[in-house]
Amino acid sequence: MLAASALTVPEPILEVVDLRKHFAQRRGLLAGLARAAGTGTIPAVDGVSFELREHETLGLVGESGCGKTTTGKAILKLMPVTGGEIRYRGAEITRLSAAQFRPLRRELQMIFQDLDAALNPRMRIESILREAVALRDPGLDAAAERTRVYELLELVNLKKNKLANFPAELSGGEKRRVGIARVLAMRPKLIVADEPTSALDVSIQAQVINLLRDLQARLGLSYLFISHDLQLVELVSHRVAVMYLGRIVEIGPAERIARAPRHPYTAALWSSLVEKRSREAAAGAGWSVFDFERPTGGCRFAPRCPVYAARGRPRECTDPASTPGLTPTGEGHAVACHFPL
Amino acid sequence: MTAALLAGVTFVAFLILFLAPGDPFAALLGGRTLAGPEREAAYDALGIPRTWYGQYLAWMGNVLHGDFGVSLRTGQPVARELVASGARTLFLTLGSLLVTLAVAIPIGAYAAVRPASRRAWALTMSAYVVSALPTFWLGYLAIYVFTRQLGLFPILSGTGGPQEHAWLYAALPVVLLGLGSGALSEVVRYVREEVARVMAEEYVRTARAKGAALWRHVYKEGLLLPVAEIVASKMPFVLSGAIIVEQVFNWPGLGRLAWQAAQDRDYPVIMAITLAAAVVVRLGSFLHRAVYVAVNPRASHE
Amino acid sequence: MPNAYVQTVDEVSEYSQLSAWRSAGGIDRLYVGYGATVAAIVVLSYILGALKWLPHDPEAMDLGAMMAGPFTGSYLLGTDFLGRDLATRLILGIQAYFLPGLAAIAIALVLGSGLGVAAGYRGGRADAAVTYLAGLIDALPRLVLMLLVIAAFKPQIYTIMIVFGITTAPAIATMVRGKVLMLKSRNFIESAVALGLSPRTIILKHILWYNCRALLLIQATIGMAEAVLLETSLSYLGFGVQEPTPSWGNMIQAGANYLLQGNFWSSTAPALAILATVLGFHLLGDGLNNIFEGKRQR
Amino acid sequence: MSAPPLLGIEDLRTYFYSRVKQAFIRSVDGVDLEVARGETLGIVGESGSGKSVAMLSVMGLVSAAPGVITGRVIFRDERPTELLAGLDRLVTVERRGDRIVSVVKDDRAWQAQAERNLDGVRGGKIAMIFQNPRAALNPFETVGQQIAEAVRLHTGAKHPARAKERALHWLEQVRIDSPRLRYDNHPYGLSGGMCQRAMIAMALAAEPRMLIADEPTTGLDATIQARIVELLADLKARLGMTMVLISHDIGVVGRLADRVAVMYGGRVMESGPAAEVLGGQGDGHPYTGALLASMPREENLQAKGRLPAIEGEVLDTINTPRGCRFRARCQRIHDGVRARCAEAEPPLAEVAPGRRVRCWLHQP
Repeated sequence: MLAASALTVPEPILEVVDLRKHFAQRRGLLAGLARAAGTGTIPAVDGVSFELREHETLGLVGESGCGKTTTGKAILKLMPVTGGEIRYRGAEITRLSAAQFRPLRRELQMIFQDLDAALNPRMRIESILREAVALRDPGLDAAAERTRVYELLELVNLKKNKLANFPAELSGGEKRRVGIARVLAMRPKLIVADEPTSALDVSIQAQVINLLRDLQARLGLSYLFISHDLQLVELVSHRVAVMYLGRIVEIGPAERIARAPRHPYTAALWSSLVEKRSREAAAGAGWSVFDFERPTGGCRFAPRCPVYAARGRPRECTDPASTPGLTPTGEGHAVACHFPL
Repeated sequence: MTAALLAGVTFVAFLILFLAPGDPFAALLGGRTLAGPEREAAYDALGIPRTWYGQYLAWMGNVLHGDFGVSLRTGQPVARELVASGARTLFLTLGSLLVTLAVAIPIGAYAAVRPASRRAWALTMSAYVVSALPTFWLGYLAIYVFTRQLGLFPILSGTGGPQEHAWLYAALPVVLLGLGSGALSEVVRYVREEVARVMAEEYVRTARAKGAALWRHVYKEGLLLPVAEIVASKMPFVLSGAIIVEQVFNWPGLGRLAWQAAQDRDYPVIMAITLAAAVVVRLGSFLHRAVYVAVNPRASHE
Repeated sequence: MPNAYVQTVDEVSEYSQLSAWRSAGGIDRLYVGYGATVAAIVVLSYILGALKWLPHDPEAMDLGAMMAGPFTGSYLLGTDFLGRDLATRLILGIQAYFLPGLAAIAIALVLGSGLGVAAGYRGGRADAAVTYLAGLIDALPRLVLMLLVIAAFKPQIYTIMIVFGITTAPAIATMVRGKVLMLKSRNFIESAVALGLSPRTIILKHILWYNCRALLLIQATIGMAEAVLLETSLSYLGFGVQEPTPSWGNMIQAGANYLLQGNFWSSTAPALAILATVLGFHLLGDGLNNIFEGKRQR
Repeated sequence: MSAPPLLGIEDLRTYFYSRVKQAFIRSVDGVDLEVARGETLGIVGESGSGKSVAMLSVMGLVSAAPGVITGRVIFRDERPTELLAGLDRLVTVERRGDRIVSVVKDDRAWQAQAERNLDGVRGGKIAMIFQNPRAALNPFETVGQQIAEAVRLHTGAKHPARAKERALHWLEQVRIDSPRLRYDNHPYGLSGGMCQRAMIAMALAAEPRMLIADEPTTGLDATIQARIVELLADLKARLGMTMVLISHDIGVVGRLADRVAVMYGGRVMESGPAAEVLGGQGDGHPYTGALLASMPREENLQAKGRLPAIEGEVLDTINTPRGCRFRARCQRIHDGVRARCAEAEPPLAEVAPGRRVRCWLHQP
């Protein structure tokens, strides 16, 4: 995927502007109280903006509950958004009705984290793939459908003898390939890949990553690659956005996020990877963050932030009026921090 | 929710009564079925609203003031009849529920812990067999055994029951309703599934790994919650089962009252019984909820 | 007791997943076999009834042989209190519950799965409405409701079964809703939507046909067992199938009056028929459940 | 030879019976392991390699499923205890070659015997912690109650007040913030990291001789993983705890383990000092090398920007192939050894002091 980064800057295929998704608290007595106190909703995604260019892979990285999956699903209109705009090839899609959006679905596809999400457990692999083929090209006869299914299998390096199997009989890697083949049947332009390898072993993960990379080169796909694994994201993406509790805290070219992170959270993510591998590195980095705490106003990372602690808890960090916004620092890099590194 | 449900239930019952051909007030009008202005005049004279929804609202208003009206058949205040027979039915149904639980829970739990054992299979099968027999036939059989074979009391002795062996005469329908009427197999099945499910939970494996007594960890989710749920879900059916058993044993309870009232279209009585039954069902749900909240620390945050 | 586990596949041969039936435990197969036999007998009774291949006329009274025991003369299973042949009436009694029961189950399944899908798939207000409706139906005592309907309309078995179907629907709706929520939690439905499948395809094909058919089939067997017992109860109260048309319920009811005099057989024979049938449907349900859900048993 | 190991596992085999496939899944297929006092043994492997099932078998936590466990597990505390003693009497195993074709087993007596063997050992002498700590703690009881239960079950502190005191002590030991507050929390109110700390406290509260940690960091956030690893390292140093660490995360094992065993398809493929096995010299088993290479690290990227993957799928443990199990996916196999690899499975042979490799490439 790195190979695709050309000199010319391609057109954005997807633009997300100030996307917001707030979940209502569950019903009941306590939710009523929460609403009265003005905290009735959980801002899972709170003002996320980015763009994804043609043939590009944008990595979206963050820990569980940071809103990265919600962002991916909101883009595909799998859940209604609270606010903001999503533009696909310049056209606003946020306010399209489900029926208006359906023709666009074939171009915007999603790979789910759960290997079984795409596979009806009671259907054979062949039926699963043929259903997708028939959905994309309704006019095909049985023979043409089968040919198309074979093509798909070849694209994802699967053997034909798996067609008669049920999903439960496949290994994790094979399930993932079938899931990818099903998505490819729609001839998509953009794929939101939500943790596509987190349920797989490392050796299989490498196969799938290589496959996704090959497909991008062959079919000219654009990926929004969502993962909790910073290292993996850095390897597969051209650009990386780091999310923390519903906001993008840093976005920039993959190499810069990896080698020169500006946000303390990104730095902490990197150091925790090193720390769990070796004692010496852990002692040297000193980027340990605190266990989870509820965020205060202002910068959401402040309560866990080593910079905040080291600087004697400056007030602007927790002042609700001065939430840090993404500020460009050059070379396509932007960071949301009062005291960037 | 509860108020909306109670209003809905009484409304449906009233609707059915209204939709039926014939005049529910015929009894009050001296058995005559009147029509047109004549009927309206008669209604006005009795103070009955002319429209059906007017009648429903009037009934509703009275109930809210604690007035359930007068039985069309006996002329007695409905409230009094309801309380007297309701108490007897409550004794019957709650007693029988206890019997069901006392028999079914051990069988279900045993079958869950020892799925391969023959004893568990035999116990489960007997529960199925008892549940598959018609309650009233079992009732007749029991009466036959106790009156003819053992001669403990005279046949179908009526309301009060004999002095001698009175407790047995009272216990017989309770046990019968508890064992028969299909509840037994249902509870056995449910408890078996739930206990088996909880035994496979990760936290139960943790309990095993630390060498703890398993039941201490299983009983809350595997037993308390399912039992509370069964009690709540059985509430609507106990009255139904009671009708049969009360009939067999001449037990002057709510079931017989309902049966009689349905035949006579004694609408104040039917409405009162429907309301009472709905209240009992809601109480069952509240009990379930209470147990759930007491056991599950998360519940109060949901 | 020792249990045996045998590897039937040879070391190098290709193995594949066996069909659910072949991999089922012996006991479950036995249950299903028994249930299937009961179902076959039901069908047979219709054929016999239609072809009039019955041992006797169901309404012919033999006043010389009332309350006869089994194997009395040409009466294979004896006679009832009017000297009518029990075997014939038992065979025809099947028809009293079967089609009405089937109708009730059809109502329950259609209504139940419709409400369940509405609640689970749409969620929100639809869910609240279905919950209310289910609570409403649950709060009406079923037998009282039936008595009411019978009193209001005709004491006809089909009327009763419609009420039975409607009152059974909420339980089925709850189960279907649970299944839909389970599929939702595994992102299965989202994935289908994301692919571009229409809600119609997702609901009818993927949810109901592929994922709920086992559950609905099992509920149908249990519902059938309940329908048999229900007909019996109502017959006892005098509201079921009316004489002289035979039903197992009115046969027990008629015979029960003589039970207290020590005449067991004429009510015991239909009671045993009910036992065999209800047990058959229950075991069929249990067996199918274990097979479909892949529960390991024995 | 130095002191005998605290735990010795010899030829452990755990087979499950799959009713659907009517065949035995050979989850653990002849494993030999030793854990010395005070050391941390790391077991590395992919899903299906049998690493978790092996230790669950030792703890008697898989016996409920229809299947069979054979071999010897010796736990040497004050005196050696055989944890699988007497179980072989209760099963009849019919083999064809090295393959089990049928098992006749008295499930109930087996269960009872296994429970007898493990009484006092499980939870007391050997404690275990699991992945997904939030599901592994009882959601209906407070964290404190669960830790105090372990104290009362396995230590002298039987009195409730005394048990609570000990439980609080262990909560402090795992450095949970505000232990007194957490004592009365239910698991749902705690984050994943805090639940794992509570679970570790619960395991330690029994004052065991050995701790088995089954994927203790899996499923936790990256920043939290680092904290848990740090805690385990600290506890190991302070308490001198003997530990078996099961993980697919080579980084975590590399940080904590003294010795490492690499498992594949129910077998140990390589074992030895952690630094040597995971050092990435490429001199060990081809599987270990390929595993290390496929990790998403910068240095593993090939020129074209591809990750070196291990081709093929995870081993089918029903039809384990004759010969070396890794043969079909091996990238270092060459014509010189191909015939040998196909013919017979290599032994786990010592190639250097304390280092064993199951590969024909390493054997003359």
